[in-house]
Amino acid sequence: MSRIGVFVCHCGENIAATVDCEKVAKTCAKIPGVVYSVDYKYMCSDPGQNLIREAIKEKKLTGVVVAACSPRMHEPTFRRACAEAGLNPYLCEMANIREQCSWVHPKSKATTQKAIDIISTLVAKVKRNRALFPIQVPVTKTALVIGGGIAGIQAALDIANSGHKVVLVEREPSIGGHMAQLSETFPTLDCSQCILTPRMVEVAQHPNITLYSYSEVESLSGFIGNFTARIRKKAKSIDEKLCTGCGECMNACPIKKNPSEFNMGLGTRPAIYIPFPQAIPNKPVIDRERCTYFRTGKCRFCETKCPAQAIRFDQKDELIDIQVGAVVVATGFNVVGTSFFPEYGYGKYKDVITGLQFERLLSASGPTLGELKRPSDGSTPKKIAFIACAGSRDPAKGIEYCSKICCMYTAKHAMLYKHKVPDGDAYVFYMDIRAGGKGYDEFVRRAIEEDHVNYIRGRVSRIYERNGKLIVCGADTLLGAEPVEIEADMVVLATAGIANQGAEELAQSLHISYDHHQFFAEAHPKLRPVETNTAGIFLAGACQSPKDIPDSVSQASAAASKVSTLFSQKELTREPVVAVINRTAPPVYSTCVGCFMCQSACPFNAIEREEIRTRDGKLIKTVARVNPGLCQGCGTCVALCRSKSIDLQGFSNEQVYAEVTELFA
Amino acid sequence: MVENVKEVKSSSLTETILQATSIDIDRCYQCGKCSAGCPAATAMDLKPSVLLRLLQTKNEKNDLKVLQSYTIWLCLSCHTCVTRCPMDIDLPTIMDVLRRESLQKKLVNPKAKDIVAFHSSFLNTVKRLGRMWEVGMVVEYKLRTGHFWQDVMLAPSMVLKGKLSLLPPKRISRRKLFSAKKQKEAA
Amino acid sequence: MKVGLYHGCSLEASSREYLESLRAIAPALKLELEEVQNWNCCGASSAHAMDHILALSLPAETLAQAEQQSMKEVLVPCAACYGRLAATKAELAENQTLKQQISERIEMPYAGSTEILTILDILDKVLTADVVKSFPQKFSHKVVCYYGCLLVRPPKITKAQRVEDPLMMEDILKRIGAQPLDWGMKTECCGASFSITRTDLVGMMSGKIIEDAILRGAEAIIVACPMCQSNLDMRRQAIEKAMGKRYSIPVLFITQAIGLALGLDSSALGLKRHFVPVSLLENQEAKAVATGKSS
Amino acid sequence: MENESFEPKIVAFVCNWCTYAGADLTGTSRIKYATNVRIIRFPCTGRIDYNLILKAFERGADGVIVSGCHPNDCHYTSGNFHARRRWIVFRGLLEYMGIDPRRIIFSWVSAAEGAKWADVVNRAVTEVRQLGPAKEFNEMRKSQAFEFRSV
Repeated sequence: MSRIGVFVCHCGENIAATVDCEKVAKTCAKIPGVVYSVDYKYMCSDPGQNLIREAIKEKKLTGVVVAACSPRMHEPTFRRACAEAGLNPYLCEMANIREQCSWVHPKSKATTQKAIDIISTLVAKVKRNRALFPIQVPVTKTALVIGGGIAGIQAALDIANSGHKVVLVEREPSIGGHMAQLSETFPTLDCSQCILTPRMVEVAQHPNITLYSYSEVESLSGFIGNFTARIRKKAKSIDEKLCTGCGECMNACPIKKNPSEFNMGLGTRPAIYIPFPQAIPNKPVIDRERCTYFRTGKCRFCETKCPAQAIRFDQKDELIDIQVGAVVVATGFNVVGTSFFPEYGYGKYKDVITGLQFERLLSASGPTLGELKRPSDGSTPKKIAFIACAGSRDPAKGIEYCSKICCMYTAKHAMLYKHKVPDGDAYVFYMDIRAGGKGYDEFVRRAIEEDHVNYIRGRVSRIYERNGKLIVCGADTLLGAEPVEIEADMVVLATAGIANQGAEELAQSLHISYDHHQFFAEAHPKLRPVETNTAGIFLAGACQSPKDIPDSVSQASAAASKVSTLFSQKELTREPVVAVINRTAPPVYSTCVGCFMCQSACPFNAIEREEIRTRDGKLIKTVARVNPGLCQGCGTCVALCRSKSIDLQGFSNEQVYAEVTELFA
Repeated sequence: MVENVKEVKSSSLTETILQATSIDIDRCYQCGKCSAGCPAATAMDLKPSVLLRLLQTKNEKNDLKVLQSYTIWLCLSCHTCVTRCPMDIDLPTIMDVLRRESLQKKLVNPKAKDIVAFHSSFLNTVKRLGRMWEVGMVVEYKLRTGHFWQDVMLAPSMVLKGKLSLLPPKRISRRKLFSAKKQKEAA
Repeated sequence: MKVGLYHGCSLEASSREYLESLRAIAPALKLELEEVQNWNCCGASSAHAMDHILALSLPAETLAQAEQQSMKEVLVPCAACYGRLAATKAELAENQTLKQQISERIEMPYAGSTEILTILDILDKVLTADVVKSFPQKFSHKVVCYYGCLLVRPPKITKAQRVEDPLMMEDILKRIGAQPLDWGMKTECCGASFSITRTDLVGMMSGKIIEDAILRGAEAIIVACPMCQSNLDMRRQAIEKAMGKRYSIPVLFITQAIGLALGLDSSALGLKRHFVPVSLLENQEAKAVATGKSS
Repeated sequence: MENESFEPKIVAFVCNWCTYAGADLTGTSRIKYATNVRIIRFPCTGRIDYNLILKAFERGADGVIVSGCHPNDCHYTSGNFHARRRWIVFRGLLEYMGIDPRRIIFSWVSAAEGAKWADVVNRAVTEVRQLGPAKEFNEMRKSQAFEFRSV
């Protein structure tokens, strides 16, 4: 006979404001099998948990239902409390009467009734719960870091420095990411490359780090502690062991006028190239789409010039499988093209550029060697306009969210412009200045007060070209929205930060969640900001949402510490929510008829064949068997099984049918 | 059972607009792009974004300012604002509602009386003839406004160039289309 | 190609050269135009400012009439009429109650089945390479294409692909040998309905447009809207007053430009009706005169 | 059309990773929706045995919502595809049995779509309210002395 305890939490006013908790507790006391029912202000507090522990002992409870917040929030808390009182933790269930009841309905009888209904279904379920025991699995103490920007570099170095092996995979020919493209960084104006390149070198030289550049993660299988990653090493068309990085091949290449990705199309590079001088690894790759040999079958100039004879035209992509215990995803962001902003003429007018292009124009390693020249005629812009929110906060045509970094980098751009062209005029068109952060607001004020950048509050309606000038039509909303027209020499658009290309596909192959902007989703927006919903996979940097450098670095270190915590354990315990095949006494052995529909449906290859034999080895029957180490507990096999011989622990047929039946009792 | 999330003071103009067009003025975040691009903005007493801000206050005095403004009559319905508006707020349609409200409540800005006279003369001509007849309309407009000498120099050359026809077009009355308006005015 | 035609009021009066030129070029383009019978004014630009139901009823009646003549497509050369008809069709398609109400008001069934075409839609279809081959000459002038508002905006109704920088007119004009220039005022508003009430504003707004056209070295401004044409052409006095300059650049309907390529004479195209003399036509050497030298 | 005051009973079978989390987000965002729905949590839509839907109707549900991760976003890779495939077959069976398939609302709600969950519920309530109380199953049972067994 079940002896169930029901514990109704007020959550301060969060539940009690719309649900009559006292009435709920009283009503639930009458449910058959419930021997104890009580309400309390904060069930998750220590006295609240004590209430549960005491009741388990005194009332000899065989099951507990805590009616409070979402199980995604506090299930571990209450299960631990039960375990402390000697009750198997899997005999505790949570009734979600906050997120899915009190917060979404007004104060009413219907809301209270709904809370009672939710609890009674879980009472029905918990009566049929069985004691379960966590599963132990080993941990592979190697981490996979995807993405070699500042976040990936930081995460890789932190993990490697704590003594674990790291495999760092970077899609581009060099690590460094967007930070390598920046000129100077806010709010201190230190040179981006000067602070980044030492870290890049450290990655290359670290004994614990294996770097796969020009490579991508194709797939990931397995589970926390035991992943298998397949990495595609794209053909670089050179033998890395022989190549010395002397650069003779690049000089020899006749196809030099390819737009440089690193310079955002403002400079050129040969078809065999190193993206930038400080690249890591500092060895070239052949861009097969641009290379004359790959296009026409003739040329091979680079091969003749290579003193190390390292050119390999016949090289093929290589697939490598590696075993890892944890994954840090740090694939970064991209800036949006402004083709959906035709009124700003990006793409039509050469002197309308993006913020990232402006970084390259300012950078000492950029196409103009740090001299500020307009792309159209090479002259120095005497009047420049910066447009914030070009694409961000625009649900109609762009993206609805705030890209977070633009206010700061726009202030930096305007400031750097004034430093390069002291007699020039800089205008910033903005909607709001969002400069929360240490020293950030002071930085913006400095741009306005010391460098006399003209900030105009109002969005620009359009830009057109006239007599070599760009006419910027804006309005000053602080002056009654009076129209403002600026004849600028150059316009810089603070384009929106968006998810990197391929983010959605990557999320799908890693089985992690992402939002509708293709940014990867954290497990909890506040309390688990670097974890994903998939155990063992962590996030760092702007792949989660647009972020500046300090935020990316802190998140990367946080993710690295999560990985180190994971690797500090000898074995991992896993939730025992796994499928099992029923076994009965001979002569039936199991109701499983061996159709193996389950095997073909299982996404994790967790279903094996088991041969039941007599003592002298004669085969009686072949049935399915679930490998609990591989089973992830989705239950697809359960719904599919024709003879109902397979069941899912924690969500058994008996349990879920009882829930449905109870709901309409 | 589903709660109405949006609560607007029922008497405010914002509510009138919401009811008539389902455009939610509160979506405007005052970026000023409409004012920046409006070809008539320089002549307006309230720039378009300021007008929206006044409506957002849901304040009677501000509603009055809006209905008495010259702006609502200066909107050319060129649709530049809504084409570029990041929040997709259909200002020309809002202006249509405001003009009708202003007329109904007899709050038309004195500077706009010519424009209202033009619209009335235009619609009267269409009502009588079903089609436009410039001469008829302009005569009525001049009678309404007293601008007898305006464009007098233009008229003879227009006639010469065959651009003005002194006789009205074949009459095809469209009075029935106007009936509702009449009823409304009578009420 | 046979197509319905609703030309509206302006094309019978102040912009009759638009209709004349359209009719003049139609045979060469194998375009058969069947007029909508018993049509009425579309209500632009006053009805929507004063009375919502009226603003829908006027275009709906014309569209219902076209349906009665079983027209699948109707050409609306006037951009203002096009704007009203298309907006009405879109609004009634979304709101069945309103559709019913309007249908009762106009005492005619209204289905909303007629396709509404602009002059650019039609020209794009009929002005094929084959057709152009037979043209006696080329319209080889540097021009700017002026779209104004209603051919492109609001994009939800016009379905314009490049609302800020449309190229349909340029594409058509290139076929007859013109050299369309890029410029900054393609879709700025000319002041449209203020022609009579705020002539000063029209002078300023249209002035900016003309000024930019001259700056780019255009010999003519090509339009497809009677309101734009009359503001830019007839209101030249107000424009010159506003800008403090004199301009002699002519403003042609796109149909007139095609007519010139067809070698049609100026009276057939109604060029004589313009206030600013169209000096491009007979005399190719006279080009310079048109390019904004003060006269 | 049944009267407006009819309050349909609706049960929602949702997956733990997407829709359950999405419904939590609806709460965290304080978006309001109809109280008629009761959520039952499953690890994955792939786990949902469609006999459960019949069970729900047998016990008196007026409508059923089945909701999980968007295609390709399944936490378990492909559970939602199995659910969808089964649903296509099951739908035919329902029609054969005389149960209006509009009583079952199949949707994808991700962990980020709090507002969408409220919308799915509200729409389901409105639609099922229009369909009126579900009597089909019990009438069929009475006429054919049929009892649905599952466990």
